[in-house]
Formats: sequence, structure tokens, C-alpha cells
Amino acid sequence: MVIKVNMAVDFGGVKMKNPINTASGTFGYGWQFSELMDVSQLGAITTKGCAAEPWPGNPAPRMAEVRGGMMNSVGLQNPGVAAFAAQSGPWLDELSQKGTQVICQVAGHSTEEYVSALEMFCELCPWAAGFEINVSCPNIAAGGIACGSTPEGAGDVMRACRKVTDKPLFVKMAPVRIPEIARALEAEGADGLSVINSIPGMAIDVHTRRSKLSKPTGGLSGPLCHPIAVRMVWEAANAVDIPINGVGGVMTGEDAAEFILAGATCVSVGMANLVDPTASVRILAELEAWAESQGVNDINELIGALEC
Amino acid sequence: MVIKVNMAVDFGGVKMKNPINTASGTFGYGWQFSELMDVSQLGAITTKGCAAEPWPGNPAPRMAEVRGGMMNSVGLQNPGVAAFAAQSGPWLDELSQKGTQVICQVAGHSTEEYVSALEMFCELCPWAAGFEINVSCPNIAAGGIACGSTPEGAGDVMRACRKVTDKPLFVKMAPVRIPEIARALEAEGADGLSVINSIPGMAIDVHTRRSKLSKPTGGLSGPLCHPIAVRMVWEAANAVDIPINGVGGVMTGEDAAEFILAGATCVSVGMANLVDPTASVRILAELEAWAESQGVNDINELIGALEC
Amino acid sequence: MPTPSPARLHDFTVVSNEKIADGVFSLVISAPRLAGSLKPGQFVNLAVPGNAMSLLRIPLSFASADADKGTVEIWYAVVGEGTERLSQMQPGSTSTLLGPGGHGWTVPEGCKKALLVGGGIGVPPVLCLARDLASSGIAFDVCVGAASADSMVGVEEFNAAAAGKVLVATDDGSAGYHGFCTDPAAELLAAGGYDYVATCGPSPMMKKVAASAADAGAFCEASLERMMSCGFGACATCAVETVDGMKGACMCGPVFDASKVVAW
Amino acid sequence: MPTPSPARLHDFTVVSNEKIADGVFSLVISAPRLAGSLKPGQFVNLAVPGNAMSLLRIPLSFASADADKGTVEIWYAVVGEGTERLSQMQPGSTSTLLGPGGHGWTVPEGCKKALLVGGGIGVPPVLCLARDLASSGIAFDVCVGAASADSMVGVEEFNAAAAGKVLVATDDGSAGYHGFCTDPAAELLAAGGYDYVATCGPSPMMKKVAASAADAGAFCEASLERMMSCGFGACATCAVETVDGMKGACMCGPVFDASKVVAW
Ligand SMILES: Cc1cc2nc3c(=O)[nH]c(=O)nc-3n(C[C@H](O)[C@H](O)[C@H](O)COP(=O)(O)OP(=O)(O)OC[C@H]3O[C@@H](n4cnc5c(N)ncnc54)[C@H](O)[C@@H]3O)c2cc1C
Ligand SMILES: Cc1cc2nc3c(=O)[nH]c(=O)nc-3n(C[C@H](O)[C@H](O)[C@H](O)COP(=O)(O)OP(=O)(O)OC[C@H]3O[C@@H](n4cnc5c(N)ncnc54)[C@H](O)[C@@H]3O)c2cc1C
Ligand SMILES: Cc1cc2nc3c(=O)[nH]c(=O)nc-3n(C[C@H](O)[C@H](O)[C@H](O)COP(=O)(O)O)c2cc1C
Ligand SMILES: Cc1cc2nc3c(=O)[nH]c(=O)nc-3n(C[C@H](O)[C@H](O)[C@H](O)COP(=O)(O)O)c2cc1C
Ligand code: FES
Ligand code: FES
Repeated sequence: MVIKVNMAVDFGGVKMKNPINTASGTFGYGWQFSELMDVSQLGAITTKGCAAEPWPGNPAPRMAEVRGGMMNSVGLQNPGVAAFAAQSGPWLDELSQKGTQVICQVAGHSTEEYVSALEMFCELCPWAAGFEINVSCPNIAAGGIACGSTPEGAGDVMRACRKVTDKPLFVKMAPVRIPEIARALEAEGADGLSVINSIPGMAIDVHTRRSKLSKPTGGLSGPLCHPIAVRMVWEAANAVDIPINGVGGVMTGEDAAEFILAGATCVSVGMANLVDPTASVRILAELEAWAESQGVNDINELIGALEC
Repeated sequence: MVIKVNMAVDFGGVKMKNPINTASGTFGYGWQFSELMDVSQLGAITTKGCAAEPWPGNPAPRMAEVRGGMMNSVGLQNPGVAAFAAQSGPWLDELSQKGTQVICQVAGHSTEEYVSALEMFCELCPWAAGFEINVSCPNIAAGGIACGSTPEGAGDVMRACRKVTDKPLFVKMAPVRIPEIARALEAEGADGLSVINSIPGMAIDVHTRRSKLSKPTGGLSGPLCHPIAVRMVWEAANAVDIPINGVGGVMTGEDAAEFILAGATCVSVGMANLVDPTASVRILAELEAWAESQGVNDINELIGALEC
Repeated sequence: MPTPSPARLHDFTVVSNEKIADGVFSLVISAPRLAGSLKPGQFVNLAVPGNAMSLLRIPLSFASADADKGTVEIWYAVVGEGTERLSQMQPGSTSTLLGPGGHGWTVPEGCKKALLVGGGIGVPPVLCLARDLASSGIAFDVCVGAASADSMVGVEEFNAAAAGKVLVATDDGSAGYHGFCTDPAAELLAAGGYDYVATCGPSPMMKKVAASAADAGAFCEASLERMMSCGFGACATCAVETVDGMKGACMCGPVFDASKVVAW
Repeated sequence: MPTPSPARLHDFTVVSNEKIADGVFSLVISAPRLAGSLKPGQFVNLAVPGNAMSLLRIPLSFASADADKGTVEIWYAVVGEGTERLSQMQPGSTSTLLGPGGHGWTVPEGCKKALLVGGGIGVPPVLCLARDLASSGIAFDVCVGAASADSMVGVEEFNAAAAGKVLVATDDGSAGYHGFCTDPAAELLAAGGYDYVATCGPSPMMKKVAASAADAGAFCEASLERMMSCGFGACATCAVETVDGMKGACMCGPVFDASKVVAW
């Protein structure tokens, strides 16, 4: 009899039955996938960022395809926490009762906005296993630069949010200055880090001489991000003791395995969900097969198991 | 009669007959391509980084293929300026007399090493039209971090190098904190900026659990870098008044055109040279055709001509 | 929870893939479960193999669906790398699609006479509607526009679908009215008698048609295009600005009440 | 200036591409100008179409070249995505290659008897040398190793090339000696009589053969593999550490004086 590898991991207090999570913004509020796959097979899902008040997001075009990936400037369109909780809450509550943890992403333009969104989440979404603070979205034009792009800015948001709740709090990091900012976030009490958000990029239509998006820049997703994300996960895992959620270009179980070897406790599937709504469960199966091939009893033995 | 578009540009004092340059490390010392293409068609070439003393570089494996590009950890293997000048100097001198400018890249582990290498270049390579200081190579383990990763570090190197020569001095920038570092370099007298060097990345063989390179990380090149590089060229062009050399994932004339619209004065072809040694002349022809299609008389009209 | 998209993952096989006009192809695919569930104005999101650097699916409307044969006919213009690749898919080759996406035309109860306006490759969803109107016994006239006679599609099919008038316009005057099809459409609308207008084509065209319809007091629907990533409501890349806020084209569209569209 | 690589860009057409052993294919290409210029131990760098995400060429040795027919025969193992894709190239399909790359074997003047040791897919360059030795009238013995009888290649061809002894070894004992071919090779070398040893195969194998050759006082050359990007001396990704410093495998190799190799 083949003894199954234990796939359960503890992501900063969120007990996941396996390491597969979904990347915020690529999995809607979960129920969009309900007829396309069995969402309850996943370890966790992370919902699209929501702010205290509704945000309209950016004008069209919001997406451009690039070689090996895509670029978006959705601009965190969201209905606000109250409408989110009312519309999607019941389904998410049910999902969490089936053993798939729900992590809700928190958006804001300022420390105050993060805090008030988080307060609303804590009140209206008791079923949430934890919250991910998106200090890194490259689309928010808060003076042009996201709060999360300096250790001070990211630390400020984390400090303020930490006062709001004892539930697990994670931070979705921008792909910049990882070691420094990761240490600042750990110092302010983050329970884990999601590394990385989409990478700011630019694509120009050379015939019209205009950006392919309604904004000059957008956030890059997909396989093109993956080797950069693996490096950043490794940097983060070496910099801090809190667990890491690896995000960026996971299309296969091997991509997920690279994150785990580099030091990630869990792994989020992003753009792959959009290309193939069943990608996350396929990746889970591939990851499990890889763990078995490595002759371990527990996937936790493989976290950070890169030899170098 | 079709009036040809003027393709000549002035890159910080280096008069190029067209905007096509080559990316350091992907074009050897130029003569490696002499039997494969007509190098003298190019506006400029940039030679592989050389230091005052020979560097052995890193152990094998030094290269891994990734989706949409490649990753290298050559570690700036070079024979030192003296041997470089003796071996390759005569051919490069001849090339520059055919009207293709030669930019020599300068490598070092410290400000002192950059200065001594640059002094040797100035003495031994009088045919060089300018020098590119590589403060950004992610492979040099100078305490792990390259000099060019902070405004202070990059500024220090530039200040010291500026005292050595009045010839055009460029800096090859690491893909981090572009606006700040670009401003620091301009303030210290840089004549132009090459944006960007390869992006630090990581690829793990999940079966052996080891890095695919002899070092944990390497530098990413190829199309995957391109949308990131275009964004950074645009950031640099908006931050400073000195000209920009766009580098990263140029495989086609349209890729080159994107850089020019984003604000680059010239464009370097990198990995494409390795895949197809004739790529740079093809890209030049494609760029010229695009400039014609835009109905301009002079390619300079298109520099920074992005509408947004 | 809100209703998830009706889209499901389907395998399909190419039955035929042939040029029908300048730069326009007709693709017939076999996808039995899909064919019976498509409604005019909906779309499918096709994975086209052959370029590992290009990962997203291609959203396409359909011109007809045959539930009995289990086939769907799609007309597409080759405009870039992806549609070029699609044009190289050979009969017998297979791939997957997500569909049906979004919701289609909502012809008002008791509609007496409709005007359909299709421009360029916007014809297929309108043609599909025409056949539906015909089978429901609702009268309709059609205006079709194209860059030139060579690239025009649908005229025969509209006639075969028992259209009343079929007015044709070309940008270069090589067939029918010399100019945009918005002009004959505006004339027809001004003459009155239509209680429903359906349009698909370039945005400026649809915007004009919507304005003429509004002037004439007719309810107008338009099928909008947006850059789509998922096609089933998960990513919010396909937003259309409406008077009720941003609406996803893949869920709340692609067919929109034209009077509510703010940004075309 | 130093001498540039002899490599040039060539078009090629696939003549045949067939499985010859477990996981091993023989590819015959037509590339007339190339075929006449290849020397045993050199390599070619093939562009294999079909995956836009994979940009680099695949470096491959050759097993034989026929200057008259203008063809080159390559044996390759399917070990990953690129060689899998190569195995799908159909006769008649075309692409480009860069070659010849590097420099080949340098059999010493007056060589009387050589020992050739090929392991796994390291056989082709050694086989190519064998034919050259045979036509120069130099005697040679051969040791061939493989994982199993099913994956072994070259034995017939070595015999046909008028080899002396052809000793076979398999890891699983399914043919010949049960174990690595380094053992019979060491025995032959210890018995003496060889003034030249040429080896290609896995690094640990070549290292052992080189040691046995050194013990026996025979000059030994080894064909090394490195991850190559350009194949013509421009990128320095293919370095081999030697007693004379780092040397590029694509220019100073792939064949190296084994006594000078520091890192295998
Ligand atoms: C709901 C919907 C239905 C459609 N129905 C049809 C149809 O029936 N027949 C048809 O020919 N085309 C239709 N399209 C447009 C079709 O999706 C695009 O032409 C196609 O995706 C272009 O792909 P490409 O790679 O060839 O072009 P690219 O090289 O990617 O781009 C070429 C041009 O097409 C535009 N484009 C690219 N992708 C999209 C997209 N996803 N949506 C809209 N525009 C895009 C670009 O802006 C560019 O101007 C529809 C689009 C949508 C959203
Ligand atoms: C000079 C030279 C001559 C060669 N001759 C032959 C030959 O005659 N027959 C043959 O079957 N193979 C030969 N090889 C090896 C061949 O190039 C690789 O097996 C091939 O590139 C693997 O590509 P892949 O995409 O299938 O494998 P990948 O999926 O990229 O990798 C599979 C395995 O192959 C190794 N590999 C990948 N690329 C290279 C490379 N460029 N060089 C060395 N190892 C690599 C990887 O480390 C990995 O272990 C030669 C290599 C060199 C450098
Ligand atoms: C359409 C789209 C919308 C996104 N929205 C968000 C978001 O709201 N919040 C966030 O932190 N990241 C967002 N992202 C980034 C992803 O969560 C993820 O970090 C990134 O796409 C890299 O992962 P991938 O390559 O697997 O997609 C979005 C990505 C895409 C493609
Ligand atoms: C094999 C290799 C060696 C390189 N060596 C250097 C170098 O010596 N100095 C440097 O500044 N950049 C070096 N680079 C980076 C390139 O100059 C260039 O910045 C990068 O590859 C991005 O451009 P590309 O995508 O067009 O290749 C090297 C790149 C490659 C692939
Ligand atoms: S295309 Fe993803 S939500 Fe519409
Ligand atoms: S492969 Fe580029 S130098 Fe050898």
C-alpha cells in the first residue's frame, strides 16, 4: 500500500489541507469557479481585493497579452466590503465549512483605508480564515507609488492593521526590495507574506503609439514572472521566519514545487486559472505526485529543501 | 522617390549611424560575429564587461533555459583589459573606422576596481567611442549586492569614474529603483543610461532539488524581460534628461520601436544575437521600416513619442 | 451568490476552416453539448494551439449553431497572431473552448419590426439573431457595412433568412452605398417603424447607430468587444463603463442596452 | 584577433527521423554545404521549431556526414522538451542550424592503436571518429556502455567500421558486462598497447576513463557537454574549467585534452 504524502500545511495560522491557494484577482470571489471545478479541493482561496468603499477600477482596455504572460490594469475594481460580504459571503462561508480556507484580500489607498476595510472584513466576514493586505498593487495611483514599495510605507500599514485583529494577517508584496520590506513586515507582526504581486510592465502599440492599456503601465502575470518570483520567494524565506505564499507564473506542479523548495509554505495559482479554470486542481495533483516522487512522508519536509 | 528616414542618433556624445547597439555579454568582442554578419551595419556595439585583472567567472552550469528566455551566471568571465585590448583591439579599431561605434563595458567589484579598469581602457583602447560602467551585474558577489542597487552606491562609482575621462560614460543599470538611481547617476555626470541589465531570477531542478545554475540565482534575458524593460526605460526617460539605451528582450523591430517610443535614443539587441547571429541587422531593417511607416523624416522625432 | 457564468469547458474538433471573404474565415467546429445551448449574441472562448508564448483564449461570437449536427459556425477576421494561428487549424484538429459566454440579445416582448446593423466582422452575432427573428416571425431589415465588397460577409445569408430590406454600404464604394452603413441605418430609423435595433461592429459605428435609435425612440442593443482574459467573470479585465457602473462584458454582456453604455 | 568559430548559418531539411533504440532517435538531415565541412567531434546547433517559449538551439554531435549526398546523421536521446519536439520533426520539414561548432578529435600523429569509450548517447562522436580511424588505417578497440540492451546504440556500426574488440557493458546486465563500461576500458588500458583514448559519455564515466588512460600513459581526449547558448563563442555560458583556466566548450571544445580538465 502506498502511503500518501501528508499535504497539509500551516500558513501563518491558516491550516490548509494542501498548499494550493489562488492568487487574488484571478479567482474572482470563488463562486465564479463553482460550476467549472470542485473549489473545495483547494487548500485555500484568496479573494479579489476589496476596499471599504466600492472602486470603479480603470477604463478599458484593461488587459494586453504579452509574450509569456499578460498585463492588466483592472485597478482593483471592487464593490466594497459590504456588498462583497452580502453577495459572496454565504457561498464562501459554505466553502470554508468544506475545509477550504478563505483568505480575503484587503485594498486601500492609504493606511486609514486599509484599516477601515479590515475592520469591515472582521465584522462582516467571520468565516474568513485570514486577511491579505495588498500594499503592492501597481495600479493604484496613490501619488503614483504604492505604500508597499518602501520598508517604512509597508511597515506603517502593517502596524496599523495589526491593531485591528488577531486573525492571521498576510501581506501581498510588490516585487521590489524583498528582503528589507519582508523584515519590516515581520517586525510589525505579519503572519506570512505573499510573494509576489504582478510586476509593473508596459506594452506599446507601435502603430498607434499608445499604451495597449488605458494607463501607461500595468501588472504582468504569467510564466514570464515565474523565475523572478522564485528568486524573490527565496530571498523572502531567507530574510524572515514567517511563512511565505509563493505567487507568480505557476502553470504546473513543477512550478509550484520550485516555490516550495525555495521556501514557500503554500503556493498560489494565478493567471493559469483564467486560461484553464481547472488548472489549480491539476496543479495540486501534479504537486502531490512530485512530493511522492521525492520519497517524503510530509510535504513540509520539502519546504526550503533547496540544496545550495 | 522615397526619402529615407534619417536613422542617425546621438547617444550621449556617441554618434551612431542608426539606433541599433548590442547588449554587453551577448556579442562577445564583436569579431565573434565577423563571419556571420556584417557588423559594420550597426550603429554601435557594446563589448563584454572587462575588469582591470582577468576574472575566471563562475563554475558550470552557467546557463539555464526558462520559458520565454534564458538565465545566465557567467559571472563576468573576462581576460582583463590588457589582454582584451591586445587580442580584440585591432579588429575593434577597424570596425570603428567603418563607422560602427565601439562602447567598451567596464567591470569591477568596487569603486577602485572600476576606476583602474577605466584608466586602463582609456589608455589601451583609444578607438573606443565611450565606456559603459556595469554597476548592475547580478552575478558579482561583492557582499552579495551589486554597487548599483542603491542611489548612493551607483552615484559613488559614477563620481569616481567621471574624474577619469571626458569621453562619453554610460551606466548599465540594474532593474531596480530606476528613477532614483537614474537621477543620482545624472547628477554625477553620466552621459547616458543603459536600461536594463538582466533581471535576477532563479530556476530549480525539482528532481535534484538544486539550482539549475552553479549559483542559486542568475540573470534573466530574453522576451520575458521586455515589458519590464520598456516600463523601466519609460521611468528613466521621465526621470532624467540624459539619453537612454533600451535593453531587454528585443527580438523584433517592433520591440525596438517600443523602447524608442518609451524614450530610448538607442536600443541594444541581446539574447537575440545568440539565437540568431544575424538578428541585429534584421531588427535594424524592421525598425527602419517601422519609422518609415510612421511618416517621419527622422527617427529622432519618434524618441519618447508615446502618447499618454 | 450571484449567478456564475453559463460557460463550461468543451472539447471541440474542427470540421472546416475556410476563407469566405478577404481576410475573413468561416470555422465550423463540432462541439455537440455546446451547440444545443448557445443563444444568439453569446460567445465562445477558444484555445488555439501553436504558440506557447500566447496563453489566453480568443473570444469569438458565432454565426449559427446546429443542435442536431452538434456544430457551431464562427466567422472571424484574421487581424493578428492569434487569429492567424486559428486560420491554420486543419479539419480534424482538436482543442478546447469555454462557452457559452455571457448573455445574448434580448428582443423585447411583442417586437414588431427590428433593424439589424452589422459592420465588418460584427456581422456574425447579428446574422445569428436574424435567423432567430425569422423563425419567430418577427420582421426585420438589415444594414451591412464593410471596408469593401471583397471583405463583406453575410448579405446572402441575411437574404436567405427572409430579411426585408438588406442595405449594403462599403467604405470604398465598391458595393452599395459609398460610405458607412450608419447613414442608411439612420435614414431607415428616421423613417420609423422599428421597435428594436441590434448592432455589432466597430465602436464608433455602434455609437452612431445607438444615437439614431435613441432619436427614433427604438430600444437598441449593442454587442461590445473588450479584451477578455477569462470569459467567465473571474478577472474583471473586460469592463464596460455603463450608467450603472462598470459591467463585465463577459457576464453582463457582450450585448448591452445601448442607452446605458457610457464608454464605447 | 583570435579566430572566429567556423560555424555558419545553414538551412536544413529533415530526410528521416526514426527511433533506433529505447529513447534514442536517428535524424538524417540534408545540409549540403555543411556535410562536406564537418570533422569528427564537432557539433551542430539546431533550431527546433514548435515552442515559442523555448528560444535556444539544441547542440548535437553527429554520427556521420556524407559529403556526396550532402547529408548528416545525428543520434539523439529524448531527454526533455526540446529533444521531444525534435523527435516530432517530420521528413521534409525544414529549419536552420549553426555549424560546424568547435573543434573535434586530434588523433596524435603516428597513432598506432586507439581505445574508444562511448557511454549512452555519447556514442555518436566516438563512432564518427571510429570511421575516420578505420579509413586512416589506425587500429582501435571500443567499449560501449548503456543503461540496458534496449537503449544501446552503435555496436553494429562499430563492428562495421572494422573495430578490433567491441566490448559491451550495461548497467542492468541485459547485454555484455554487468556494470559500467569504465571497467572493461580500465582492463584494456591496463593491459597496454594504446597510445590514444577518445571518450564521450556521462561526466563521471569520462573522468574514470581519463584516469585509467593517465595510469596507462595514453593521451586521452574527452568530448564534454555544457549548457550552450550560442555555440559560436559569443556568450561564455559553456565554460569548462581546465588547468589553463576557463575554456569555452563551443570553441576550445567540445573535445578537450582530458589531462587538462579540472571540472568534469
Ligand atoms: C465577445 C467577443 C466576440 C467577438 N467575436 C468575434 C467574431 O465573431 N469574429 C471576429 O473576427 N472577432 C471577434 N472578436 C474579436 C476577436 O476576439 C479578436 O479579433 C481576436 O482576439 C484578435 O486576436 P489576434 O491574436 O489575432 O489579434 P492581436 O494581435 O492580439 O490583436 C489584433 C487586434 O485585435 C484586437 N483584439 C485582440 N484581442 C481582442 C479581444 N480579446 N477582444 C477584442 N479585441 C481584441 C487588438 O486590440 C488589436 O487591435 C470578438 C471579441 C469579443 C470580446
Ligand atoms: C557539444 C554537445 C554535443 C551534444 N551531442 C549530443 C548528441 O549527439 N546526442 C544527444 O542526444 N545529445 C547531445 N548533447 C546533449 C543535448 O544537447 C541535450 O540533451 C539537449 O539539449 C537537451 O534538450 P531538451 O530540451 O530535450 O532537455 P531539457 O529539458 O532542456 O534538459 C534535459 C536534460 O538535458 C540537459 N541539457 C539540456 N540542454 C543541454 C545542453 N545544451 N547541453 C548539455 N546538456 C543539456 C539538462 O541539464 C537536463 O539534464 C550534446 C550537447 C553538447 C553541448
Ligand atoms: C486580472 C488580474 C487581476 C489581479 N488582481 C489582483 C488583486 O486584486 N490583488 C492582488 O494582490 N493581485 C492581483 N493580481 C495579481 C495576482 O494575484 C498575482 O500576484 C500575479 O498575477 C502573479 O501570479 P500569476 O503569474 O500566477 O498570475 C491580479 C492579476 C490578474 C491577472
Ligand atoms: C550570456 C549573457 C552574458 C551577459 N553578460 C553581460 C555583461 O557582461 N555585462 C552586462 O552588463 N550585461 C550582460 N548581460 C546582460 C545583457 O547585456 C542584457 O542586459 C540582458 O541580456 C537583457 O537583454 P536581452 O533580453 O536582449 O538579452 C549578459 C546577458 C547574457 C545572456
Ligand atoms: S473576461 Fe474575465 S471577467 Fe470578463
Ligand atoms: S555557447 Fe556561447 S560561448 Fe560557447
